[in-house]
Amino acid sequence: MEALFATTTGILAASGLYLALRGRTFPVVVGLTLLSYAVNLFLFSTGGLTTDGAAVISDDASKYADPLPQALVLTAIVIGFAMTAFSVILAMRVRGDVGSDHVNGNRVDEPREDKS
Amino acid sequence: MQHLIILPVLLPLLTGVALLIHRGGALTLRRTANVLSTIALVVVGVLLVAESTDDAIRYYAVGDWQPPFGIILVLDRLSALMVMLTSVLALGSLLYACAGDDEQGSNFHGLFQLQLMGINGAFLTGDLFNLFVFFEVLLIASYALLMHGGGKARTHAGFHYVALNLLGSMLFLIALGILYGTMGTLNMADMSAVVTTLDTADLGLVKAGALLLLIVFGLKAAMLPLYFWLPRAYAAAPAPIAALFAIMTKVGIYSIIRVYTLIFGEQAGPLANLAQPWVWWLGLATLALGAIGVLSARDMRTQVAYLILVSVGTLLAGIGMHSEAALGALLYYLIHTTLVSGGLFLLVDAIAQQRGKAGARIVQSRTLAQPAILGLMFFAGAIAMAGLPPLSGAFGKAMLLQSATTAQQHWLWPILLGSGLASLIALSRTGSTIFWRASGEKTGVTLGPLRVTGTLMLISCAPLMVAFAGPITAFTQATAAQLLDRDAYVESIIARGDTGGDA
Amino acid sequence: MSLLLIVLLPLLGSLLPSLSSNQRRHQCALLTAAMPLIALLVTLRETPGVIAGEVPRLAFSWVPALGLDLALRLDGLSLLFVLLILGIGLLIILYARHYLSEADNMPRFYAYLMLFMTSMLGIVMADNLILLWMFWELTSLSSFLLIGFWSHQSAARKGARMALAVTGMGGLALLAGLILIGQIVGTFDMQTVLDSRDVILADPRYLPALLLILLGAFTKSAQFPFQFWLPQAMAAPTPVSAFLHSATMVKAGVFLLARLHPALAGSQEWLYLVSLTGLVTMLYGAYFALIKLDLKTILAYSTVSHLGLITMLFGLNSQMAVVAGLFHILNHATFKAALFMTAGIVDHECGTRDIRKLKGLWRYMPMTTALAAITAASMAGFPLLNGFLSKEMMLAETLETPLLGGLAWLIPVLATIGSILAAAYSLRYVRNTFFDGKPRELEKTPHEASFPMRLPVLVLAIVCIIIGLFPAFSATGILTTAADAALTMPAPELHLSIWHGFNLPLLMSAIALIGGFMVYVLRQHLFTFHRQFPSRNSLAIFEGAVQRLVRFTQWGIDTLENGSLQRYMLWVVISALAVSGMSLMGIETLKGELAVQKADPLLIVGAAITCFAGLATAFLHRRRLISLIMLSVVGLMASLAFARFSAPDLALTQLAVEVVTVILLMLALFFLPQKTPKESSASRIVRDVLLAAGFGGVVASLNYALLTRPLNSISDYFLEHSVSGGGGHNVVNVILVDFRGFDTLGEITVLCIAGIGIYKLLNRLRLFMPSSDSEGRPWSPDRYPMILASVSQSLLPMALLVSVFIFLRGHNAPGGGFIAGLVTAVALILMYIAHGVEWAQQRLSFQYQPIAVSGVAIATLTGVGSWAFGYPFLTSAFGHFHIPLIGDVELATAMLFDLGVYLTVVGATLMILANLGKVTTSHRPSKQKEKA
Amino acid sequence: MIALYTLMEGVIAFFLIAGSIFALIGSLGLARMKDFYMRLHGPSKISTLGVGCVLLASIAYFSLLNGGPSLQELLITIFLFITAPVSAHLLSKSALHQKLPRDPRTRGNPEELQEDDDETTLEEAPQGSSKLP
Amino acid sequence: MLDFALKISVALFAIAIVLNLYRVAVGPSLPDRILALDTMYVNSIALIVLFGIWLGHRTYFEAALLIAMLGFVSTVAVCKYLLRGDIIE
Repeated sequence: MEALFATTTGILAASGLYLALRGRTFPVVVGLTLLSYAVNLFLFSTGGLTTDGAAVISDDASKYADPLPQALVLTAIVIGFAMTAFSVILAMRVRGDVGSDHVNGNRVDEPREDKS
Repeated sequence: MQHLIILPVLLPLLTGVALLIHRGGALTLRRTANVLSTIALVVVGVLLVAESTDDAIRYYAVGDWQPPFGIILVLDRLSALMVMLTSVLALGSLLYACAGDDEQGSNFHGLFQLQLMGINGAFLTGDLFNLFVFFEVLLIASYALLMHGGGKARTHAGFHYVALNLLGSMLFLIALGILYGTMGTLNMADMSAVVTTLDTADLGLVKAGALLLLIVFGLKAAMLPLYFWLPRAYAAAPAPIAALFAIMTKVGIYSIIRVYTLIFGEQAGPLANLAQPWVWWLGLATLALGAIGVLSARDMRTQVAYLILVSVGTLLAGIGMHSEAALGALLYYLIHTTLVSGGLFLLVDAIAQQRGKAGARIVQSRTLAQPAILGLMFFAGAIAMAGLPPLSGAFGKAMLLQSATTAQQHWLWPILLGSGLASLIALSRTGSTIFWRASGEKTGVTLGPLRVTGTLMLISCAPLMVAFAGPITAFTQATAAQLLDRDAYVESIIARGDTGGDA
Repeated sequence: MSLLLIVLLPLLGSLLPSLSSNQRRHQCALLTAAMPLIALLVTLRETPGVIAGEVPRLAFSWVPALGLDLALRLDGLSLLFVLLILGIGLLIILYARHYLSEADNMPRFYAYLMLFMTSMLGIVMADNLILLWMFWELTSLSSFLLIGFWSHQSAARKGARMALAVTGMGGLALLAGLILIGQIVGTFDMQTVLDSRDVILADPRYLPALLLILLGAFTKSAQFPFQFWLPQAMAAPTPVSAFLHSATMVKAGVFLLARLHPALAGSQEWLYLVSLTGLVTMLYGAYFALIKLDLKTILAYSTVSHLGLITMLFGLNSQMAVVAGLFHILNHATFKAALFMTAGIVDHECGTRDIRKLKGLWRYMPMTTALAAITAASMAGFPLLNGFLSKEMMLAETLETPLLGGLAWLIPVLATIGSILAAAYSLRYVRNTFFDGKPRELEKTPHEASFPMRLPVLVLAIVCIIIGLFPAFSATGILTTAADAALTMPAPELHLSIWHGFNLPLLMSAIALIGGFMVYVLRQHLFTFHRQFPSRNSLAIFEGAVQRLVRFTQWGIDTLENGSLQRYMLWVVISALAVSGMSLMGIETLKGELAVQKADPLLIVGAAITCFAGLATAFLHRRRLISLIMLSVVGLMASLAFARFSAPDLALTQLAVEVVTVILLMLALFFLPQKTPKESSASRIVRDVLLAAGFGGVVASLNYALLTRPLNSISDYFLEHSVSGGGGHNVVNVILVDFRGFDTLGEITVLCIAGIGIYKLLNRLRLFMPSSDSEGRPWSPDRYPMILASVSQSLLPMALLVSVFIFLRGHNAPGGGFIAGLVTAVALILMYIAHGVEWAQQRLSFQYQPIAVSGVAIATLTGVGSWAFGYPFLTSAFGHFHIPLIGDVELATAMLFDLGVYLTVVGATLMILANLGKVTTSHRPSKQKEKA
Repeated sequence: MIALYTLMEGVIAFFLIAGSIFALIGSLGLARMKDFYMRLHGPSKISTLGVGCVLLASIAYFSLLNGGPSLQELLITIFLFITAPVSAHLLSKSALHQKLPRDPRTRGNPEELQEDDDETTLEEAPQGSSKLP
Repeated sequence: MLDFALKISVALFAIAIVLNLYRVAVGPSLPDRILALDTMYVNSIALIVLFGIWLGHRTYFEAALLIAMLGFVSTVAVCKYLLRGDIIE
């Protein structure tokens, strides 16, 4: 199960990164969002995977999932949302100001492969 | 006053909130409120520094949850120093902004205060995840402020800045996950205690986390392969904001110093000082590249941005030298470079306003309206940044040069002195072009009193730091000693922290 | 104390001129002259004592960490220089008063001049190596200002920059050298350094230190091969040249040699480096002085030559040579300053300095001619003048040097040649300018300069004669004391006199004079010989070099920072991969000792779906909407995973955030291209895929390694104290609002700022508004589908009820302010979707920013409230109440805090989405225009 | 008493099985049907029914075997049954708006699709290339 | 008996979700994908409920509730996007 979970996280991270390396604003934003999903899963799993732990404190409950990573991930999710929101609006702004949605402000009508 | 430690976070937060609740409102009112609050912040900073001088390390347990369980704010010499530095820089740039830059867009003053809150929080917190949170606060605020006034260049540079920092935040979270997953704690002092008792099987993981953190901080501090966001963003930002950003790279520097002296310091066994070699070489490279950039700059803003890069390289190299003397020297240099480069950003903007359409570009243009005062300030700022006597830059560099061991001298001396020479040549070219090659009648624009005050306040720190070099260096040396004595730090936080207090 | 006065008075003097205006020039000059005058008097008061052998000193500790003290001394050496600087300085002030034209800003000039004088005095009186270095660099800076004083001339600007670059470089080298010396000796205190010669010479760091220091000295005093900046500095006003190049700036280099002579001299390295450099420079300068055509340039090269002479003397490891060197410093200062001033007068009265145009000026300015003749004769080493004495001493010394061993005879020969050339160019200077026919094509008819302008020259000429006639009486005392300071052992017995009887030096002087005459007569052959060399303008060369350097750096920076975000990200990713991969290699087994739990089929299916959706998001990214849908599948799966691994709060949050994100992205997508054009090259795609795969691999292996390792963390504490300390059964929520409430405070601040920042971004945003969807179909006519409108309206109360429910339950069951806020926000957004902005605006007629901000305010004030009870920020207090149907509810300060969270979330989310909606709506009418 | 429990268990189990089968059929229809208009039927009707059954089962389970009744399941059910038709309606609207091709066997011939019945065929997805706005 | 039934239905729902995913992936048209996504939401609700029955407590029902609500909202949003392009107007 751990291997399965780890693989999933890895694949999500990889896809997110691939998108983040694209040349247009929108895919970059989507990719960073995807990456943040992956990272959240990662961070969550650092407390270990508890399959049937109780969510709330109760006397009959035997084992609990590590609550601290959950709290951290919650914070991370919210911050990630704020950042995504800002960056996507910024992407609109780029389109509005620069006239193209290329991350480097290249014009649309000249699709050039910028060297890197 | 037990709550003093948290004031640098709460004061700006409350002021910012108060300023943001209503979008409209009288401008003068907002300005006065903002300035007053910033002045109060300066006072708090001074008090904190005064309090920290007795070498006791105090902490403030937020929510009365004792470390390592709750979040704590730690006051030692370094954090106090950084907080005060921030407030002074902020005051200068704020005064400048109040001359009109704040009207370019909405909500300037509130965001400004929240930016300060983020920076101060990052300096004060003793909890690694909380550091992440405050990083995000200061980042999002900086995004918003960078966009202040809008414009094509800003939008463009802004997207790069945002995207890169988002990636950085992801890496930060991964590193946090690794460190928590291996050490099971988030309090830095506690980590520093836990790291000594690590199981050898986990060492590799912890190392990965630690080095990832280095990447993150390096990105913030603009270390060599990660600095790319800096020149454009700083050159594009509105002058007061760019001036305030002078502290942003220092946040990265601060974090590197804190984490790699406290958590992965001498005591860390196999992980001891694992970052310093990297920082040393990358710092030297950054220094060299910054010098090249200064020579290559086509306009003044970019030039100052690269000067900041030079100072970052110097600081990183100083960290890499990893000795008490070097640490003390680089702290002195840090104060100097933050304030003066901030002042230069303001000055350059003021000059650009008086040069008609030439703006900040380093080309022949019309005569300035106030050549005397601007020239004087530019001369002083340039000397200080190039590291020539009799101003503060020279002292910092000389101390760094002295503190280098023989092995380090071979690398540090030529590069540091060479970068100084490069800055000297570049700045003399800029100066003679702007003040001497000017021709044609003057533009009507002149510098308002607020702008003069703000700029002068920051630039004049260079001579002041020379006049009071004795006490300041004494303080920084003591700070360095305190930093390297991590046992005292851990003692004063964990020893009392064993019993978790209830609310 | 008086020492401090000597340094500080001129500094004060640099401020005074700015008080007076450019109009009242007399007052300005007087104000300026006052300070150095007082300083001179102070010095003279000290003089007897110093000559008697005592060394007044004072020291304040300044920067212990740097080893820098504010320490001054006034020994013989300093005294000699102080007198020169102040004396000649005063004459210069007088001279400049009448030299400068109305156009020149006199206060500024005097301010610079005084600043320079201060730094010069600082150098010669510094009693601490670092202090000396500070004043050293200060001379470079102030001379930069002086040379560039006529900033409208390109030559002045370039000359100033060049001088600054060269001397600045030397200064930096000097710093390194001095620090080395300081580290060898262990202190920067001058006296200690001077006394510890043996330690220094024995140390392996001696040679590098020596080289660095000599680099500093040679650049400053224009020694070969750094001589090129000095002639270019002639672009400065003549008073500046007269001051800088006779008594001060260039003398700083030789002063340093004299000052450190006790500490550094005596080694073979010193002998060869210094004396040979000096010799070469002497010949080089003399030769070009004979060739050049501009009066000031001639004098400049002669200065270079004489400095070479002095340097050579300091290089020869002999006591007497040092004395001779000091003596020549004194003499050279006097006659060279005078000569420069005569050149200035000629320039001032004739409007040109071109020696080809100037002839027979004696008719017009006999007085000046006489003075020029005397001083030039002194420069040529004519008997009965001071130049003669020191030159003869020099020749005498060259005869005794062991230098070059068997070829030692070469030295005196070369020295004699140097003197021959000196005599020749002196003769040329005088004859071609003042005699030899009538002047041609002068702008104005020259006439005698005003008396105050000639006065300084007169004074100096008299000094030349006095020293020349009565050396023993006038110079011995000061020279001996100076030599004492510059030598380790007391100076040798010194009898200066005109007549030592017939001896070899006398013969050599005679040869020099006669030979000089011959060379002058035959100079045309020399010129023809010289013409076959291409003429090089060092200024152009230097500028060109700098230009090339700048262009090169620009090329480098532009290629490195090509403005491509992909490359920047690439670097970040690569570095991250490098460090983490490197560390992972250090681990022998990835798997920890924890037993692996077995995966049930449901999980496998879930994982498969997630991976598939993730990959699909990446590979369908060119069709953006589809990629978006895939993203939401991933989000859904992630939240299911959280639910599966017993983290209900996360499941809820993830779900809500995911939906809001998707809506937001769709809103934005409407204004962006619907498709990504295919523009990445195959190679680029391969590269990125590989990178991404590597990154994923690293993340996966890290994750696996962590999952299979045991962890004892601090969170047991939270489980224990959640109910007792935090008063809530939902540990996660208690952590959020209580244990780590500070994080949450920061988090909602971030959210709030994001909302405000987005508001800033949207303001005055010009949007591309498509009038048809990506297939070119016009949009469907009905804006608000009726069924949707009615149903959603009926759903609203239910949704709000749910959110309240979740909010109240939050502390003890999954839920809490954040999720509740998102639910409310989504429900309201549904209203916007179904009914449009106008409708919603009418019913929800409140601003969102205040809501969001007040949320943060409430949260903060809740925290501050606990101060009232003497607790730290955010300390919570609580009590339990039972509410039917909802259950046991905890009313606590934490609840208030959670309310703040709730408000912030609602406010910020709506601020983002609704503002975006408003923007689009406001743009609708202008759509046709934008299409056109 | 035991009997009641076993009986209830049986009922719950029945609901569960039935529900899941319904849902499966619905999704099967979604996957297998020829054109959008046919596919729409499966999920919008049958899947909802299936989930409804499961919710009934859970209501029964929790109210009888495990503590008192609660309002979540009820809310969920209400939500589902209100929203499913709406989303189906909107989907079909958008489908008609996009003039999705329809299989000849699909009954009814709405005017939205009449004019260009023959242009688009099943093969090409309505996500062709187009100029950027 | 109950456990057995639970297992069966979980399996069936899992298959159903896989089928939905297939439709999401292949399309062909956007409405198809959206419809499939919507169905996926619905089925996952059922899954969560089953999970709750299996665990024997209601902790996760809020999640199901939210899926029901938010799934609907997002479906509506996408449809609005297809119809009008501008979701909030």
